[in-house]
Amino acid sequence: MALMNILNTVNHTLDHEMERDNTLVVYGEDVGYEGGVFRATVGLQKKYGKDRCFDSPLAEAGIVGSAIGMAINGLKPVVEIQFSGFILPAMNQIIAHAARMRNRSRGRFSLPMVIRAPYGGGIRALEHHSESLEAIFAHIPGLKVVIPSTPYDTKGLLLAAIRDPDPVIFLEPKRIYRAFKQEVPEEDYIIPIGKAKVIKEGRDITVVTYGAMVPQVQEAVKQLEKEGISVELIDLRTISPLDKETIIKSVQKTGRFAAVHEAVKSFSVAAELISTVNEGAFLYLEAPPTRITGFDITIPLPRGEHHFLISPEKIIKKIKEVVEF
Amino acid sequence: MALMNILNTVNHTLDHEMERDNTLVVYGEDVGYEGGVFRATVGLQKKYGKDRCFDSPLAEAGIVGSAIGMAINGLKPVVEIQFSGFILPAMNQIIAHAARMRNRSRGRFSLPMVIRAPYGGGIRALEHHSESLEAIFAHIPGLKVVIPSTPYDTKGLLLAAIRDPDPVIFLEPKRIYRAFKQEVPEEDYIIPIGKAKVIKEGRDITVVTYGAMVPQVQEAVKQLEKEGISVELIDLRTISPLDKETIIKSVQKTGRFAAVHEAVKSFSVAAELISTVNEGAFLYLEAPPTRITGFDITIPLPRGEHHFLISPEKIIKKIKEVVEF
Amino acid sequence: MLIEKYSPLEGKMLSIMDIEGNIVKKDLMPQIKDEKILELYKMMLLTKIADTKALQYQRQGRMLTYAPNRGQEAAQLGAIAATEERDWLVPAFRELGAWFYKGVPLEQVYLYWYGSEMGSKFPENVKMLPVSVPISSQINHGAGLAMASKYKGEDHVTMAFVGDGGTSHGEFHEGMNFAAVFDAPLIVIIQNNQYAISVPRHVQTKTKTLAEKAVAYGIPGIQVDGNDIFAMYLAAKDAVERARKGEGPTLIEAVTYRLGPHTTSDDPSIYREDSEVEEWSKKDPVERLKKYLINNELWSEERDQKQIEEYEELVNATFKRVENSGETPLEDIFKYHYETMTPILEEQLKEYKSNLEGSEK
Amino acid sequence: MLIEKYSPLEGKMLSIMDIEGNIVKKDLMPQIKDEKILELYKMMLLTKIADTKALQYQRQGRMLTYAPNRGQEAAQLGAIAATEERDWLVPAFRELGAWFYKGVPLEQVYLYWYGSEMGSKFPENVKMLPVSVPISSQINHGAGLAMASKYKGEDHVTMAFVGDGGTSHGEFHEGMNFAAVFDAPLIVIIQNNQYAISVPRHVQTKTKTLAEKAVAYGIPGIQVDGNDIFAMYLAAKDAVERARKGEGPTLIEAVTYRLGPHTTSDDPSIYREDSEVEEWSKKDPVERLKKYLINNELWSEERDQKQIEEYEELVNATFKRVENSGETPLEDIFKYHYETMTPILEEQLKEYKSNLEGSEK
Ligand SMILES: Cc1ncc(C[n+]2csc(CCOP(=O)(O)OP(=O)(O)O)c2C)c(N)n1
Ligand SMILES: Cc1ncc(C[n+]2csc(CCOP(=O)(O)OP(=O)(O)O)c2C)c(N)n1
Ligand SMILES: [Mg+2]
Ligand SMILES: [Mg+2]
Repeated sequence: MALMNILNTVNHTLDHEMERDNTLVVYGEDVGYEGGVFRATVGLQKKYGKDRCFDSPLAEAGIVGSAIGMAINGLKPVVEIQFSGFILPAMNQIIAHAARMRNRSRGRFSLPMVIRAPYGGGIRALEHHSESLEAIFAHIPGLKVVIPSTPYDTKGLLLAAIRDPDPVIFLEPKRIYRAFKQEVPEEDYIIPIGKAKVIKEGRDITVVTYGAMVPQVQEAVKQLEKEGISVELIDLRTISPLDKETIIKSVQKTGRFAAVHEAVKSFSVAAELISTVNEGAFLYLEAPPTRITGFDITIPLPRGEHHFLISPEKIIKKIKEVVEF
Repeated sequence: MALMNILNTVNHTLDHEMERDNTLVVYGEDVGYEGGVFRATVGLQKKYGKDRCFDSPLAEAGIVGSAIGMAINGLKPVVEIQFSGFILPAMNQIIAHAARMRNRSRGRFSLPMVIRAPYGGGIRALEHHSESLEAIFAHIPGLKVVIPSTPYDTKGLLLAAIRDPDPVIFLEPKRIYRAFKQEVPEEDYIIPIGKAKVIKEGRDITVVTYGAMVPQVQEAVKQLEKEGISVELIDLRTISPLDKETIIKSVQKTGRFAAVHEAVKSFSVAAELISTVNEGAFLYLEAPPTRITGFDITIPLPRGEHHFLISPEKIIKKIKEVVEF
Repeated sequence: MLIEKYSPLEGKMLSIMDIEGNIVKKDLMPQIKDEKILELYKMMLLTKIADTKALQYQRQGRMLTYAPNRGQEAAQLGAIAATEERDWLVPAFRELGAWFYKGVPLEQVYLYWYGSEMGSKFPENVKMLPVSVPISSQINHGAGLAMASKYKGEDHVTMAFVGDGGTSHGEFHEGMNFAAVFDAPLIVIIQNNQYAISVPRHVQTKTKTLAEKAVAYGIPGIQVDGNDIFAMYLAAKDAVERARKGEGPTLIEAVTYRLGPHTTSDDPSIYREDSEVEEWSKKDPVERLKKYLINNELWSEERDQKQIEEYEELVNATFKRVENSGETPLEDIFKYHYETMTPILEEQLKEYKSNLEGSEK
Repeated sequence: MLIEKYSPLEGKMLSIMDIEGNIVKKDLMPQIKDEKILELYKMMLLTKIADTKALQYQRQGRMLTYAPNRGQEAAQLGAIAATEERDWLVPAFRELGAWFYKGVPLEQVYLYWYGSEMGSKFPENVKMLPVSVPISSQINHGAGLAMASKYKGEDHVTMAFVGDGGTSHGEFHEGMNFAAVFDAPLIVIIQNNQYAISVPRHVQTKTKTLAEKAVAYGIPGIQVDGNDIFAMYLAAKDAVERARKGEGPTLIEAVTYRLGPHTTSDDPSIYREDSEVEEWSKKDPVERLKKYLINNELWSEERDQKQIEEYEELVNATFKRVENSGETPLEDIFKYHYETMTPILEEQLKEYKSNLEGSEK
């Protein structure tokens, strides 16, 4: 056991698995010699050599496309996209190929590969460094989309992603990369992809969130509990495939629902969650399910970002509206 | 007035506007000399010259990216992506730039440009020729997403898109490109972007659809009316920005709701519609709103495509379930 | 190395055999056993017949769609013949000859164009990726395959195909550069068949050749008469040897011509002159190799005729099987998205099945 | 044309002035009025000071982030000085000198790095696009701008910048090829500053130069000593003339060095040696031009000192204004997504405003 933040845990987990499995290769822009702009891969090139952890040319389609070729030819590539905004040039490889190779070849070629990318805002960054694009990937059949919210989960989910025979988009909540530490076991453990976690049981409302929003919501929930509102809080952990069962069961109990994420409101993960709740718990609903999300705008540059980001206060207010409906 | 199908109307409308506005340029792969693989631009090069209608190299980011530059420098490019599946290599240009140039430059640079692409299945095509990706574009602030369903609407909406000062993704329902003809006026008319059309008023359920699904749903509605079920049928026309008002007003009247589209079910346009209905008409809902959509799979190749496509029978069955709930 | 002597920047193009089947560059004639030449010729013939038939079937409304190879057989077979079974083939979508050489059964080829995913599930020993419809994206896969071979210490090479149009795409650039930077054992064959659908080669790019694009990656590039199977073989052999020795990738431009339409939905008469097609017909690679074989008494018109008949029967019989192979089973469209079907997919499949049963009652 | 005489394939690099400020290639020395040289020098100085100050502010926790230009001033100013006001500038993100030349106010530059969109709303007469963060995607915009100028029959050219790392990207390839195919009046300046963040130039690509990548587009490419403002000016002037005459695009590689970190979040000591930085410091383009000016009695140490002080004051005063300019107004984050705000955005803005009012009570 060691105390680690999410970023350390990414590094520890890659190290752990590279040690165990020499088909694992790690690469991307600045990933090798320097160890990544966030230092998520620091030390790996030194320990495992330039063949297993290396810098790539500046070309995201090249990174993802070559990983597809490697995965077919016996390796397990874990590639880094420096910021999730820069995944866009690789969309063709991800959507047209990574998501489809197994189906296209009727099961002959599977792609055990992971695309890691730090996502989300709140770090006062330049344009294209704060994107939350999870809804796009979740819409695409054949992909899995995983977002951890704690160091402990990061290890279990990243190991699951690496060992998954199918491609996983692993979005890391960079806003909380270093926000807090947790005991992370040295040993091997898996947190299954596709299962949400009930962080806290409650009676009055089900709140579903994930990633960097988890601590914000936890903060809000603490406050709400003080005011006598009992929240069932669920961390999705996996955006796709969605753990409908856990969500629906919860709403059948609480009768109320809110989804919280930083990404824009429309055509979003929250929209999917509300539809899922409608399909599975319509008769239990006592108030309109609500979305606590970003506005339908490009995330502002730092001097306006506070208008966009979701504070515990905003969450509290909206949740109260649902509970008091 | 002339009888035209959707494809003829695209051609006619481009011709109409090129005549009127000599800043309009039309290009893309095979768009110039040959007039496009669907012949949507046939005759335009001959009539307006190689400067105004031309073949581009095979490079989608180049097509969209150069259109952005042209739009900034005083032209109105209308570019064609041969099939919507091939828009993926241009995602970076569309999402990172086209959608953001106005906001990035605080209104200095606007992008009066249109990206046309035939979308959807049902034409027994090879892989990547049947994609429905509208939900992705609709999720991106700064874009408009328009899908016509009739020749008449095609002219009015395409003229609106071309004259819009902001970038419009114009998805053409290729399955019904030649399915039927309509009288299309010679004169100039606009159908406003952002307004849905109530095709038919009804009492029992609101059904929202768009594009190539419109005729399928109309077929279903005819049948349902015979059985005494009165459907209010809405053609979205614009996916984003969504005409919430029309939808909500309708559901407040009917109390029931179904969304029909060919794209996959999860994280989809239908999910957004259901959330919108929840937000605006929750207390009116008498049954769970339902999604009549594609499965969460890659659209199958032709020998399995019939499993995927949405038939009037499927629509009828699902609508009855909602009405009889 | 031969390749270094044929700089496209100096306007050189490799060719060995003239259109009459005469070996005009005797010193360059590669050492290929007569049996192998015959085998290659037969594959060209099979390719030609499978091609011609597919077009016919499509015209009869029996085949879904098809992208013909006529005229490009030597480019495909000459290149691939320089590889071994252990090597990877990364297709674009128009390399039927190469697929046959790799061992893809004709039945699967037809299944693919008939519209079935099963057409892309090749036998385990066929080291070939499925067709890549998004132009040029396969070059990055080729780079990755080759990088993995190198990583594993295997001497396997990867041969990837792309068209002239494909060279304009960003994915071509990124894949070439990746392969070059990592000295990956990748050979990229550009089938320059003069058109990308209707767009002629000179609209695609301003360069005199496509081979010279290799300069941008710091690797050798060579332009080859793509209708001359011996020249294609020689250049590819050289490139394969370089790759196996760890010297990195090579770019080969095969100058050839698509005698048929782009696909069955295309009407080439819109964008090209009959006279051009006629000119290129004279360079038909199948005819050319046949002449060589007959000149060298390795083959005869009678054997040719018999072989053609044999193949025609084979092709017809194969297509009949494909025509009768039924539709895609419902489960199949769900079950290959993930190793284990997700609960959501299971639910959707179940619901659909129960509806089907409902409607059958 | 000069450019044709300097083929990067023959290992040639254009340089005119040595590191002591002596004109060693007198025959090539471009005709630039002394006043213009002085003006350019002052801009280099302002660039250097604005740069150095920005780093300081950031270290003091007052500036958000910043991408320094130190060492690259000649590459930027030499190139842009060959253009006119009517020409377009397409930046990557590290061309401060060029932005100044185009007329971007320092205040806006600082606003941008301070984290405000207003930093990208340049005055109407400044024909420059906002910074393009997604590497190389701006080359396609440059192609489009240039194509439009040509379409309109204007003799305006477009100059676009990109980094060494950017040449690996697919968008670079597509943009270069578009410009070439359409003979668009585009000049692309590669600022080869030896690194893409931590990744050295030789890991980016196997070619000896970046200029030779022009071969892949059938256009001229030239490698230039990027720390020699006269060489940069000469090459750019040639390229601009070609473009204006309708002869199409040119690729210019400026061989230079980023003396500072990649951005303020970067620690270059991880990936490069001090000795390397020292070597390149000797080639400092600002020092070099200063020596030239002093050698030619156009400038003096005293004037230099005074100018520096003047600029330091200006820069400090400007930054103070930026620091005190307040936060982005709420409306602004909503109102620039479309010409007319959509009903959904209006609703969201209204709701947010009423919440704000609520919480203020
Ligand atoms: C990314 C992408 N854009 C567009 C298409 C549509 N398309 C299919 S084939 C083709 C032309 C390809 O030309 P070329 O590379 O020369 O290959 P050829 O067909 O001549 O063999 C095009 C544009 C596609 N398949 N992929
Ligand atoms: C498409 C894309 N991928 C990754 C990044 C992150 N990034 C910012 S600058 C940079 C390196 C750029 O190197 P170079 O082109 O040499 O320009 P320089 O910074 O040296 O001026 C990277 C990888 C980005 N901005 N855009
Ligand atoms: Mg071709
Ligand atoms: Mg650089």
